[in-house]
Amino acid sequence: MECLFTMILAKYNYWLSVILMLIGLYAILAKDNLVKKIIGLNIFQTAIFLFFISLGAVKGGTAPIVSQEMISKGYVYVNPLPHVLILTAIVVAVATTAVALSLIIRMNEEYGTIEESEILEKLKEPGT
Amino acid sequence: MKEDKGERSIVTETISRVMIPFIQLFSLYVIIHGAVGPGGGFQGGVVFGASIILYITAFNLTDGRRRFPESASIVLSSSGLYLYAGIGLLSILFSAGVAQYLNYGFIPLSGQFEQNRALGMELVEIGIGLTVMAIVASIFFDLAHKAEPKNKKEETD
Amino acid sequence: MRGLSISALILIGLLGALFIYVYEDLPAFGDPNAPAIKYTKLFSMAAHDSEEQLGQGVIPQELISKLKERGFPRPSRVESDPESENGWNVFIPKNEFHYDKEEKYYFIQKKGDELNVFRNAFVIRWIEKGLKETGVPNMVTYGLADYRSYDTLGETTVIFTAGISVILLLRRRGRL
Amino acid sequence: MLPFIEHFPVLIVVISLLSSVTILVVGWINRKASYFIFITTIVTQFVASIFLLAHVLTRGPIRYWLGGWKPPWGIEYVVDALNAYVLVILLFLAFVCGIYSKKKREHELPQKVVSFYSVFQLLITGLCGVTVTGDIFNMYVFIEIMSIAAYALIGSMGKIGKVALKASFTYLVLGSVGACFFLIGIGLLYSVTGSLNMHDLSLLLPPLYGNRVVQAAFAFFIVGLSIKMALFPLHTWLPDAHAFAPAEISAMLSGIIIEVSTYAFIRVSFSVFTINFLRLLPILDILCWVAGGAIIAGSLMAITQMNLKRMLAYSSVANMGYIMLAVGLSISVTSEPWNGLTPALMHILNHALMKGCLFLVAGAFIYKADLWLINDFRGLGRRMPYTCAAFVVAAISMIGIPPSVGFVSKLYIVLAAIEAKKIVFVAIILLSSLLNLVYFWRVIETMYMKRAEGEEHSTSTHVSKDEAPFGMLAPILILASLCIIMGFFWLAKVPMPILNQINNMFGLVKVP
Repeated sequence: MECLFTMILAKYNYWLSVILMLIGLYAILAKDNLVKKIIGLNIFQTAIFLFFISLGAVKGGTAPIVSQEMISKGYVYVNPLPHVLILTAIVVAVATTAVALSLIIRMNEEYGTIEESEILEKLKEPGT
Repeated sequence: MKEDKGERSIVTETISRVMIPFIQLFSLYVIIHGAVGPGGGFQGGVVFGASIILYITAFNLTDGRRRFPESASIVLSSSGLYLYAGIGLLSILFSAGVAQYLNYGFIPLSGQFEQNRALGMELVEIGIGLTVMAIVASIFFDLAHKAEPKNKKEETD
Repeated sequence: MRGLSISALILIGLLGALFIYVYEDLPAFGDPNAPAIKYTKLFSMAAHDSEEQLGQGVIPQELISKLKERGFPRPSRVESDPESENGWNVFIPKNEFHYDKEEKYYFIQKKGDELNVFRNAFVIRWIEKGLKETGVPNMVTYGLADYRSYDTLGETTVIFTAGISVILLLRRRGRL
Repeated sequence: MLPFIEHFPVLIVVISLLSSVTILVVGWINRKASYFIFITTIVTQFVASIFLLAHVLTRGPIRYWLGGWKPPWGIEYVVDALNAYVLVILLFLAFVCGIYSKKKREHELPQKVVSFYSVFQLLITGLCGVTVTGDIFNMYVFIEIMSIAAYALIGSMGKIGKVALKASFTYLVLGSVGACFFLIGIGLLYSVTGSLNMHDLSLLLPPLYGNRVVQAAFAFFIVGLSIKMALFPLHTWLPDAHAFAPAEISAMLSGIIIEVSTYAFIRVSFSVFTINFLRLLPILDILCWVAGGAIIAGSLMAITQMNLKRMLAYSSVANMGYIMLAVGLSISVTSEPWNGLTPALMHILNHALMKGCLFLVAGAFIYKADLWLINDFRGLGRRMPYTCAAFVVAAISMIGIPPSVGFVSKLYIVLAAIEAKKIVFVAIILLSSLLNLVYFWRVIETMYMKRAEGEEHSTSTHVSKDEAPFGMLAPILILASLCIIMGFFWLAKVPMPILNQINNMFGLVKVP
């Protein structure tokens, strides 16, 4: 049992991001409110970002800014590549959220609601 | 928008008036300082955009539009992208097709190759900052502008 | 609605099962020897002759042929790694513009009777030579704006696309 | 040092990007200029892509190191026969849709021309970027550019925007989840190899094929891209999105966007995970069965639709099934000329031509008379003779009557299935052709055999012609005639050197 516990603890970062990912995915699929869906999508994306960042972690690592002082003290740098990738991915997430919110605003104008079930009902009524 | 002008809060207006120049200065610092410390074009641009958003929330949309008109957002966002993509093209032009796209070292900004790279990166960061700042503000203007009348209609309903 | 949440739960269960399946082979958190930060193992070969050759700074023929078979670039020079015992850095010639030198590419380590051949992760060069090559001390900045600057151009385009998309969707007035 | 043509891959993307910015700035001053900038750029790109294809075929692939950094340290652009082929198809269809869109935009959305063309140009930027890149994270970034532009364009319609908004939102959520899966796949691969370059990954991966992380990464790539390309169980976003988008965007969506996702799938599974990995696990066999399901389900759903564009959208689901079936059969078929990826790539081009033509025709009906439902098409064959003739040509091509393009690709897929000893799929394709006949015949019958309501009893044979304007008719006729002409080209095996080169590249030829 103890063995299992330490085994899980060795990669706790991974479990945290997986749990967040699943929460986000559940919100995307099961929530009725469109804004909540987008919040779920954001949680999902953030979980992936955390996963990437934790890939780049090094035990005892310091911030990836070159300085002679740090090297002379014997520090190692964390991996800068995931940070670079995630800066890009964050922008993508922001852009997706912006477009999604503007679509929701348009839908609120057209249908008068942002609940998905009500929108589907309204779609069934007139001949589309 | 006219109703908004009636309910002005002196406290928020004054504080935001005081704060906004510092926020903008800080954002410029973040962009320029990106080379040697934490920071960079995107972060600085978002901070600058946030200062515009603060202005709109403290005052109102029409005042914000007056300070940051539509033409400004278009010119700034496009000039940022022109700067970035143009620097890439310049490296091809200055090296007469020898260097690849975005190879800043070949743009004669200073004497040294490495120095050119550093300066090219600085320009690119400024380009990112311009685009992000203008687009963040523009997105906020559009989202806020459409949301407001609808809320009023719902309230009257 | 209930059917939807049940199917969502099933899907999430499947995904969770996939993650549990993956768990075992994932590198541990903060491991300084993880493939992402240090090196990836390519193959291992018998130590007996090759070790002497490596000690003398000669590249063993077996190494060259095995690397060629896998499609990797040909090594040019070998020297013993100052930081670890029984470790050798193998260099390849580098033919980028302006940086016309050689590049640390493979790493060989003796373990028992075998020599393990690794390929260095590409971040190693970023960390070691970034300041010299780009003149900027912040690794994330030079990674973002120089080594992978094209991704950043894409990123700027993404946010620009979002801005114009919001204008297209929401703006009723104006000239755009 | 570098021949100038080696700059073309990046210039195609960057010119497109700069042009979309320019459209915005110039359109701010003069709205009409935006269209001309748009069409000029596309023509330039198209010409450049043809030069690129010729160069790649004669001189071999181009490897271009962006920023001067050699991979794996920097980003690399790789253009080989596969990229160049897809690039030419996509820019051609974009050009045709661009010509078509002029009249349509002026009619439907006059006040938003500038931002529409700007986003359209960004969509093309994204598509080109996905196509030419050789770096897996760069591919993700450009997939997102293309998707965000597509979400906005689907939702951009003014009048019928109601359904399109919902469809666009569904597409956005599912597409983002798909892209996120792609990102997880990249993360998992990066965690075990420490590399992002496709060529480099393909060299590093072989000893890790047994690694669970690599297998899971492949699963994430497959699922993520399947959502993007609307493979059967994950197609739910497609019908509404394709049906209620503006006509030229529907044509782009059906003809190109899902095809580029398919290209990404082929690139990831054959270039990053080589065929040695695909032979290890029964992935492609499963894919064949999924694709078979897609063909049947798509065709059956298409029969039940009353709305022409929805019917065509479901037909797209079935056609993605054809392409994926051909991809699934590719590793077990070696005898020429239907070996390897040939049928799949052939159908990518053919589907772009046929479905592009059909969607443009549907758009012309909507433009002229606001006709959406098939039952309203009575007497249309006389009112719009050329448009309806083009529809018939594309429809018989979809059904697969010789010598149209649809016939050739179906024939090749059937021959490949026979060689792979999977006779079930032959039956599925024949059944699906029959179903195609049913639902297209319904439309053709309504157009030609039934008279319009007003003239049911009138005896006069004279019907006033009300043809679509020339700017819309010309693209439709070009695509329709290409549906036949390309059929002859395929039968004469003119484009075969391109496809053979692709098969050689992936090792999909008979080992002597």
